[in-house]
Amino acid sequence: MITCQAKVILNREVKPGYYLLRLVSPEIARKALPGQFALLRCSTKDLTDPLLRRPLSFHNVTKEQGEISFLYQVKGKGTKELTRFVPGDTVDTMGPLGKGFQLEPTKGPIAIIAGGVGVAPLVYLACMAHDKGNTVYTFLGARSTESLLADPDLVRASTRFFAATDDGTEGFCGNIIELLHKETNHLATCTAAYICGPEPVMAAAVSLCAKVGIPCQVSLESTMACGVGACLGCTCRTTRSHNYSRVCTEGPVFDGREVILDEKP
Amino acid sequence: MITCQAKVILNREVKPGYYLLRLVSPEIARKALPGQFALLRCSTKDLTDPLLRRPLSFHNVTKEQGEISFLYQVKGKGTKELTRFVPGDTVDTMGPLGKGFQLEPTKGPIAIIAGGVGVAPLVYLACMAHDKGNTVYTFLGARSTESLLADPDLVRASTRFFAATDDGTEGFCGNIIELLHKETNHLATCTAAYICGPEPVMAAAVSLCAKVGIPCQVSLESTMACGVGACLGCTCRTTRSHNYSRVCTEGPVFDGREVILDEKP
Amino acid sequence: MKNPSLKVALCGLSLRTPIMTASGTFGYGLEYHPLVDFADLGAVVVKGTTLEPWLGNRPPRILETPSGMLNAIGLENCGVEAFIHDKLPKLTPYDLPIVVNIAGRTVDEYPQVIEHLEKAQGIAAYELNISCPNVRQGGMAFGTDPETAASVTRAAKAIASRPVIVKLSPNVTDITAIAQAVEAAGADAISLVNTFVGMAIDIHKRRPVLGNKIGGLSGPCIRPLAVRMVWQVAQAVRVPVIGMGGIDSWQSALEFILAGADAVGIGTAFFVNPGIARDINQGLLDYMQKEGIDSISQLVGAAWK
Amino acid sequence: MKNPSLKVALCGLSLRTPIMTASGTFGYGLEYHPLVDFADLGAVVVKGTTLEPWLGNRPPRILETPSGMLNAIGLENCGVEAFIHDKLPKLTPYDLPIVVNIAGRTVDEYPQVIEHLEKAQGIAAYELNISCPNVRQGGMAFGTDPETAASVTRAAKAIASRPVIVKLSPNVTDITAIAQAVEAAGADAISLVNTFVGMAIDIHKRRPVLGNKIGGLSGPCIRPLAVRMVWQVAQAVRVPVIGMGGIDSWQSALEFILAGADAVGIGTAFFVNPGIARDINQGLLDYMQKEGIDSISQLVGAAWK
Ligand SMILES: Cc1cc2nc3c(=O)[nH]c(=O)nc-3n(C[C@H](O)[C@H](O)[C@H](O)COP(=O)(O)OP(=O)(O)OC[C@H]3O[C@@H](n4cnc5c(N)ncnc54)[C@H](O)[C@@H]3O)c2cc1C
Ligand SMILES: Cc1cc2nc3c(=O)[nH]c(=O)nc-3n(C[C@H](O)[C@H](O)[C@H](O)COP(=O)(O)OP(=O)(O)OC[C@H]3O[C@@H](n4cnc5c(N)ncnc54)[C@H](O)[C@@H]3O)c2cc1C
Ligand SMILES: Cc1cc2nc3c(=O)[nH]c(=O)nc-3n(C[C@H](O)[C@H](O)[C@H](O)COP(=O)(O)O)c2cc1C
Ligand SMILES: Cc1cc2nc3c(=O)[nH]c(=O)nc-3n(C[C@H](O)[C@H](O)[C@H](O)COP(=O)(O)O)c2cc1C
Ligand code: FES
Ligand code: FES
Repeated sequence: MITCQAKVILNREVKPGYYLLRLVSPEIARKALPGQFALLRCSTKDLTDPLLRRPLSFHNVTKEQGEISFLYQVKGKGTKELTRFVPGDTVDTMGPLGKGFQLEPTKGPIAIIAGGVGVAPLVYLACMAHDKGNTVYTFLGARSTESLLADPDLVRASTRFFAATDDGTEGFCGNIIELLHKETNHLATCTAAYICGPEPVMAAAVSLCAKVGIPCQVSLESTMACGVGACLGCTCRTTRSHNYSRVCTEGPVFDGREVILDEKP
Repeated sequence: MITCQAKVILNREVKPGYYLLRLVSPEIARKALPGQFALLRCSTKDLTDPLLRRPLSFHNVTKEQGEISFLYQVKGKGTKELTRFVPGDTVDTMGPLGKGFQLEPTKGPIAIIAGGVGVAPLVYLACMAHDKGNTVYTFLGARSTESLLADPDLVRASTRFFAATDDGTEGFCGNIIELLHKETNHLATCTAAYICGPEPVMAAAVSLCAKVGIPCQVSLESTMACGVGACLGCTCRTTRSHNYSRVCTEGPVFDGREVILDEKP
Repeated sequence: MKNPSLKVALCGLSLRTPIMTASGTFGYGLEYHPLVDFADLGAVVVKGTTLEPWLGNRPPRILETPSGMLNAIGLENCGVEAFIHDKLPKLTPYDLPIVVNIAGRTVDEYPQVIEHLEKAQGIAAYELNISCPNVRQGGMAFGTDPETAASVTRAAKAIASRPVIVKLSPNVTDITAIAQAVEAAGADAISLVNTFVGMAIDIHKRRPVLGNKIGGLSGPCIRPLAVRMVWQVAQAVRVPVIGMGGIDSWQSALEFILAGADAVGIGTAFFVNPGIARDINQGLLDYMQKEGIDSISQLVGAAWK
Repeated sequence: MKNPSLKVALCGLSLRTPIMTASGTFGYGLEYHPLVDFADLGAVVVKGTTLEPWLGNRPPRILETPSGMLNAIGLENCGVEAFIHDKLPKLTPYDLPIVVNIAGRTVDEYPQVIEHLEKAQGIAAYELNISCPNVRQGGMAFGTDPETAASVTRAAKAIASRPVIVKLSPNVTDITAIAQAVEAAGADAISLVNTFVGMAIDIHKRRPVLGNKIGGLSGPCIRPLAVRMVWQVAQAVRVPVIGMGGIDSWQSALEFILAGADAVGIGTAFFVNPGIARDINQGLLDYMQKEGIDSISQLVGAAWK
């Protein structure tokens, strides 16, 4: 875990409202694992609004070039400010943080299940699994083709790539859960599923995994301040213990059977 | 007086730490007079730091093109944020505000006396006086040639142009007051002097004008909130009345004989 | 759905929108006139007015702070007589309720100012500023003790023919106690908050920045503190509450309304965005349209449940 | 000039720099360890510790606000025994004074926690948190009444062999009265400020954002308020004062020192810049060098004159 002034290589809108940010930080790149995240300062040095750093998952990492990339959705003032950085600027970056995904030691098929920008942390994981020799089934959902984040690296890493859009403008017409129901036969062959997306999507995907009897891991979100387990601000409930768990250190990736998710959309 | 989203044409560092900003605002350009100012919002829309708008004097105005320009020194967080705007962006601009310089109706010679970035409001004035047919003697001081803001328009408008630098790297070696003392003969022929710069410089220049017996006008600075006379935050003392005067509405230009300046550097 | 309504009835005043100006930030109304369309305002609250003219504090009087500002104007104003003759007549021609903010050095000065104002036409209500941190005598001291706050209120009510709004200081341990005391003393409405006492030190000169040393903090930085106080006071009193402190968007105006404010005051935000009242009205109407709400009053205190 | 010194003596502790951590923002010290060099700290103040383990409040617990944040952690902690056995031994090997922040639901719980801590090695001082706004019983209530504040202090002093620092709540009308009461009750030092009570409302859900509804406001937004309180308290008591609230640069640390703080606490700023302590030390040293000041203690209260 370090903090550094990471040079911007690229900060480009890949789909309306979604940006790809690539930074140089050899030290973070060397250590970053899929599912871990970084905290980025979105304001310039002396400004106090937005105050807190924003958490973004590693979207992809190239250790050789020492580059880390993030895929982010413009949501509020932090991510909006982030879009203002241009190549040559530096972003104050802290990481790698948190506990990432655990890849199964076997080479069995795995499922990648992503809703919206939830795909961000799963691309790095899919690439790693693919390199390791796993069969990768990817299920990606979005509102519409305009917001379907079918990253080329992800498509390449996927043995089979299933897309769903609510409006049917690309792939299966329906939401990702409907798509999963349709493809249960593929899901059921997997040794594990890796899930990230809006809470209701994750809740439904976790149930489905339980039904078909495969273990799953989910990446949670929570408002964060310190990112290192010091402030106890980011806690969530799990079934693991009576106490709260810190998303920043016990997570952000949790065992799907342990988390307590909000099922309301 | 209006507020508008003024498109940036140019925002360039002209000398280290000094920027020239050119905006499109036909409506402000039409009404802006020399010595008046605008309030610029330096942060992007939803950010609250820096919170208040920053006052900048009109540096030059081209009514035909509908352009207004500002010459600003990077001082703190507001002006630092301002440097981040690039052509195509818009700056939330409010103006024209305040009471500007009064040009004498005669065509006699006038003196322009500027220390550092104090030259900003005087360029527009010098151009206007030159166009009207006045003889313009300009006295411009700075630390060094690196920060001497000898704007081409100002040089062009000046019948005689006297520069002084503390380190002697350009023009007279010494401060602007020493230069003025050396050139009292020119000063004494003027029908009026227009002064802007650090308070001690203005104080000394005002004394000198009194000594040679010519009227003078000075442009004051003050921290501002509303810029329209509503908050009473920007007040200064004058000899005109027992009450405080508002720099934003009774000023920023005051008669040199009326202002009470701080003579300590 | 038919058009939602922003109309608010407030202690006898009818406001076309819950957006009011906060005293001291909008001068006597006309300074901002070319930039602010009065049709966007529910009422204008003018600068604090005193019996005699006050000179105000020596500069510097204001300073920017993180997401806020300190001010120590010191209630510079021309006094009630000059207000009635020079300022008021310029504002009365507009179709806009005028609230006069009143300050004094002693309890007696408040009814004395009102005595003068009672003779004038075109005033909708009085607002007692018992909470200004920038004057040595009186000012905030009245607003930090329930007893004194109540006696100022009683003295004003005894003479006022118009509604009396009492403006509370947030610099207290228990703001509900003060609110209940002024309500019991007859206040027709309560406005809160005035500024929080703060200061800044110039590290080069090694002395306070402001001429008055201390000043009042306003702006978005204080919003969470103001929302909490409005939330508590609105649940503790029956009279209407005017909420303010750091409102700078329709979202933040709505926060105060949901916390229990019947109307809201805008101060510092005018300095940043003179078009703020229009923006808030538009934002509230869009929200109500989308959420199927007819009248803004349905949202008052809606977060209590 | 010889090298200026940042050394500070504070109620029996010797600190190599006036920069301390603010309780609750720095965990038990080791969370930040790879990022923060302990040599840059004068002392570490650990998370609030209670007699029994506390579960804390339900999420959401934090929220960003303009130039600040609200928190309602609710003093989640493992309890004093687990602290002594699991947390403390990991921190004591470092050459760094450890201050244990203590909270309780009743006056009696404070000396009970201390009783446990007295058996442990390697603690430099206690800090009584009588000012936490996020717990229903006790907490802030102790800090808003001079009498109760004094009795908590007396109860702690009666049993503590180590210096007792009392941490004040800023949510009061007159903070000097509380400060003087705890000083008279034997406090060895006073720290201030804890967070200001605030809240925010979710305009879509129409209910408070935080699980606990109200929370404590910290960060740069509160700095002008905290500086004012340190300024007043430091002039009203003789014991040393630890100032905090929104410090995020050497300039703002210096503001508190000039206002009368002998040492300063850094909280929220660690979240933004974990290297803040180093940056402040460097900035203070450069300033002192430039201004010809040998010892930081010469600057304490230098703005009073
Ligand atoms: C471990 C982790 C990894 C994440 N990875 C990604 C990613 O790879 N790509 C991506 O687009 N998003 C990711 N997010 C979400 C991202 O952090 C938020 O969208 C972002 O912080 C919003 O900031 P904002 O200033 O734009 O919005 P704000 O104006 O702050 O608020 C917009 C919304 O975002 C929520 N939010 C605000 N601050 C935070 C915060 N600090 N943490 C979480 N939620 C917050 C608010 O509750 C609000 O609903 C991740 C979150 C976490 C916790
Ligand atoms: C009528 C008027 C016209 C001006 N014209 C010019 C100009 O043409 N070019 C130029 O370079 N500068 C001009 N100034 C000064 C300019 O406004 C300040 O330098 C600028 O506001 C500093 O903002 P900042 O955020 O960079 O610095 P800050 O971080 O805010 O502070 C740096 C310094 O600037 C002072 N300052 C901060 N805010 C204000 C404020 N709102 N008004 C005045 N001073 C402030 C502070 O006291 C401090 O000493 C003018 C000022 C006034 C009042
Ligand atoms: C420059 C300035 C002057 C003020 N003058 C007065 C005043 O005369 N009377 C008064 O009751 N409040 C006065 N206030 C307080 C405001 O009316 C308002 O209560 C406070 O600023 C909080 O609102 P805001 O954050 O929207 O500014 C003043 C505030 C400012 C910033
Ligand atoms: C997340 C968080 C947790 C806190 N927990 C405690 C605590 O346990 N005990 C305590 O005395 N103060 C606690 N505080 C208050 C801080 O110690 C400090 O007084 C306050 O945050 C102001 O300083 P700052 O603006 O530098 O953060 C906490 C503050 C924050 C932000
Ligand atoms: S963000 Fe501080 S503990 Fe997780
Ligand atoms: S800035 Fe408000 S009166 Fe001048």
